[in-house]
Amino acid sequence: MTGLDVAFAAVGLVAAASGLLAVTTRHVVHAALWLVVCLGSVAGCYLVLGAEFVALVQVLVYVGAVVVLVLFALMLTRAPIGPHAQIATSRLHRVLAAVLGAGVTAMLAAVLLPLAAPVSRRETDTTELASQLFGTWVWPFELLSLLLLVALVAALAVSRVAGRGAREAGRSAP
Amino acid sequence: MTALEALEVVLRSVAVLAAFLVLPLLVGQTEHKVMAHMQGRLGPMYAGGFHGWAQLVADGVKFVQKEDITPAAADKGVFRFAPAVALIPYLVAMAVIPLSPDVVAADAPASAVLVLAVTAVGILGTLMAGWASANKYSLLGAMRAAAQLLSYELPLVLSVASVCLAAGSLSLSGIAAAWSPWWLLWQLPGAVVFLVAAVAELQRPPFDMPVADSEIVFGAYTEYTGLRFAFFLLSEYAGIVVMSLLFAVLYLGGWQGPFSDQLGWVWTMLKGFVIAVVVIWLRVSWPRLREDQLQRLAWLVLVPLALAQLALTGVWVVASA
Amino acid sequence: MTEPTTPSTTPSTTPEPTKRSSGGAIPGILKGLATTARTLAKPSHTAEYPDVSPHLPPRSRGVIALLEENCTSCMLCARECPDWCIYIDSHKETIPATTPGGRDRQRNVLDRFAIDFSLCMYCGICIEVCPFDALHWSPEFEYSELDIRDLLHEKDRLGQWMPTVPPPPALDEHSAEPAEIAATNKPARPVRTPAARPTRVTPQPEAEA
Amino acid sequence: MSPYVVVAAVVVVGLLLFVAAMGARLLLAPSAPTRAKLTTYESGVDPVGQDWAQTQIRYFVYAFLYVIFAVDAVYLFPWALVLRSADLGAASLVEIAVFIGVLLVGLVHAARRGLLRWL
Amino acid sequence: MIHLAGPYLLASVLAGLGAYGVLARRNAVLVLIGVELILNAATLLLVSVGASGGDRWAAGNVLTLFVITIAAAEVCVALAVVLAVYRLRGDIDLDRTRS
Repeated sequence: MTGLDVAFAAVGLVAAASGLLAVTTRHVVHAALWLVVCLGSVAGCYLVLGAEFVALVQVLVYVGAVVVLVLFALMLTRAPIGPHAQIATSRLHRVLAAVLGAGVTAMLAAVLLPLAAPVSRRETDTTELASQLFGTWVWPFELLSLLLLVALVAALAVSRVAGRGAREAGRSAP
Repeated sequence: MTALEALEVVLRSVAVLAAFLVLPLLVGQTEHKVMAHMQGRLGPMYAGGFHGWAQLVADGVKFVQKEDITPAAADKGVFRFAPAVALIPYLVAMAVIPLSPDVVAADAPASAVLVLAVTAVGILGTLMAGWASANKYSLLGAMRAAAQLLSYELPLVLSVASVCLAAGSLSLSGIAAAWSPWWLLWQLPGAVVFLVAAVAELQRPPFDMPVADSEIVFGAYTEYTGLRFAFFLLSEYAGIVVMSLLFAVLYLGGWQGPFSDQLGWVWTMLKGFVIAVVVIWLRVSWPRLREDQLQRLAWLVLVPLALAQLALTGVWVVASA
Repeated sequence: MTEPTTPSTTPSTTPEPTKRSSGGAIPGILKGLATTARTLAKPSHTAEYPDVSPHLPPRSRGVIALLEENCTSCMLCARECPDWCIYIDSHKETIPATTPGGRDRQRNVLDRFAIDFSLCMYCGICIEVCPFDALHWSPEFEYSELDIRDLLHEKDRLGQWMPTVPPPPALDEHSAEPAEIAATNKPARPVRTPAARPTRVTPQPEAEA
Repeated sequence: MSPYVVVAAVVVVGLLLFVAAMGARLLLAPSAPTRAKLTTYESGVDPVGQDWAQTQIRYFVYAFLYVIFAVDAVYLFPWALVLRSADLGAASLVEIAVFIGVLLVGLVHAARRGLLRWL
Repeated sequence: MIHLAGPYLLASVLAGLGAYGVLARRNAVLVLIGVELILNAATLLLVSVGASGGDRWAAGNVLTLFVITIAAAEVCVALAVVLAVYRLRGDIDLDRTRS
């Protein structure tokens, strides 16, 4: 066990525990907040693994933007304070889901763990990342901009339709 | 990690904590006084004797002794923890801002991105507070705050990116080291965008719709009392300190000035203080914007301006390289 | 500059800028900054009250003082008071006749005159209606109490404020003489001695009849 | 030693500050809750209904715009590191210009469809 | 030196938790949270491969950035749809939406 192993174990435990709470809690907003903790500690894992820039992007984009968006959505779609029974499926369904989830974990671990070995950690320099990004990976990178544009236009169009639908529904209601 | 290294880490983080507890009070007292004189008043004159210098200390003592109320309808855990979420991001930001090449708690290689990332997390504190209070005003305030902080985070990121381009570095110390007086002109649009976005990010007037007292009581902080409320206030003033120092480092060259070898940190603090006074000045001078004006300003003025600055910087750097 | 402390009301970005004389957003913004900066450079208007006693304008309404000698317990003030904050108790006292065979006189003696300043709204109606100038405005204002019940002040306390009542302002130059002075300046009526009124006793039987 | 060790320590110190302050409050502040004190504050009148109210969907449009543009802005930072390199500088300028240009189409689209206007 | 068993184990746990979240939740936004967990398991694997060396094109980190970008786009569209469903129906219960 090196210092890095200890550090990873600490952040990793936080990530796993908060991930578990995020998928099991009955408070809707708490789920999103536990997701914040989980994603933040995954960013910590990236730091331990030497990927500084990716870790910061994880915090900036995931915690700062995506989770805020999720919280926003929850608050706009009635997120009551207190436990909310309606978000979970029936007990049988949950047991099945747990078995499946455990199966996924077991399968992945069975495949991955034999491959694991102690390695000397290589810190990814952001400059190196940048030159690869703008050199080798430039075409996927440009395609991403198209993807983002499509996503933005689609999201705007859908929410506009929704807004119009709601307005019409409001008008027809007495 | 040896014991010596551990001691160094402890000392550094305690130093950050000390700065975090002292500098916001300085800014707050400056605000008391500058705002008062700009309105033809004197401001606090009693606490501590000389011109009420200990007013904020006295306020702190008062806040500790106030009853802490958690409303019955609130989500207790989230409600109680929200102030810490609002506070800690600024503490982290303060840790990575260099006062001089040597005076910095944690000289991270990508500290400019780190500061932006942690300030983006600060939104969560407000959202948590607003949602967990179970109060209409709080929820509305939280919505406004989140929408505003999201909209202004983008110009902030873009203008910082422009400075990073100009310096060719992601570290704040690297940026300040690469600074030259020519930037004052070259990066001026970016600087203006940064200042406006920073004031909006701090929810300070004229961008204080999330806490607009005449509309929604005190926004997300309506239900807070005592020390938890004080923590939100502290995080606001810590935010001013962080944004002012950041402006000083990014656009005013940080420690660059006469005798920068010995007095570098004084220069950074002095420049940051001037910016903090400007932020206070804006608060005193201008009325509050409307919510829709705020969003239009962000998306139709600041973002295009920041992108134009970015284009200018990129083209200039490539052309001069 | 007519309003030194009011910031410019031109918002930085009006969506449809109503063209005003300030000439657009940027000059308006700068004007607001300039106004506050100018005020900063000027001395402040704050009166440091407990250290420096405030300059009170004439006819300040601080507290209501009672000149007990003038009060006849006529109750006019108590009845006119909009919020019934004046309490008056009195009893009748008989003054024995000063002259032999004279009639006993009666007069009202003031037992209690109290104003509840927690109710008083400082309208001054009691002072206006008092026919004998027993009530006066005093500029004294430092009479706060820790308990609201202690604001009910009795006549001795009300009387203590009497010395702080300023003299009435001087009259205008060509105004008519005040009634009191005119009365005193009138030539005295011829003094009638008791001897000159021999019929003093005679009407009595008539009255009884 | 990585600077991020200090950053982590600062986070811990922040949490400690919060805990210590709450401890001080526990010792110093009075606690006398009453039912009226614990009700939701609605400017002095009795609270009406729940805290939740339908909020304008317009806020959400800004959130979409931000998320899309934030992930785009993230790529500007690595760009800053290669802009001065001889072989990638000019090429990366063009690449980023295309990248942001495509996204700007989205912003212009939103502005033209009136999604950035409220009134 | 770092042993890769930790990252690999964490990635499999996150993926399993995400799968459970996707399957066991009826609220659409909470299903999205499960998806995010699975995506994070994937990026964690990419980063740990990147950290192990021999990554000539910095693929571990670059692909992680790409996955984060795609995830943001995905969340945007998904939440827009969720909101639209909510506006039209008054709830975001997936069981009812399916029927």
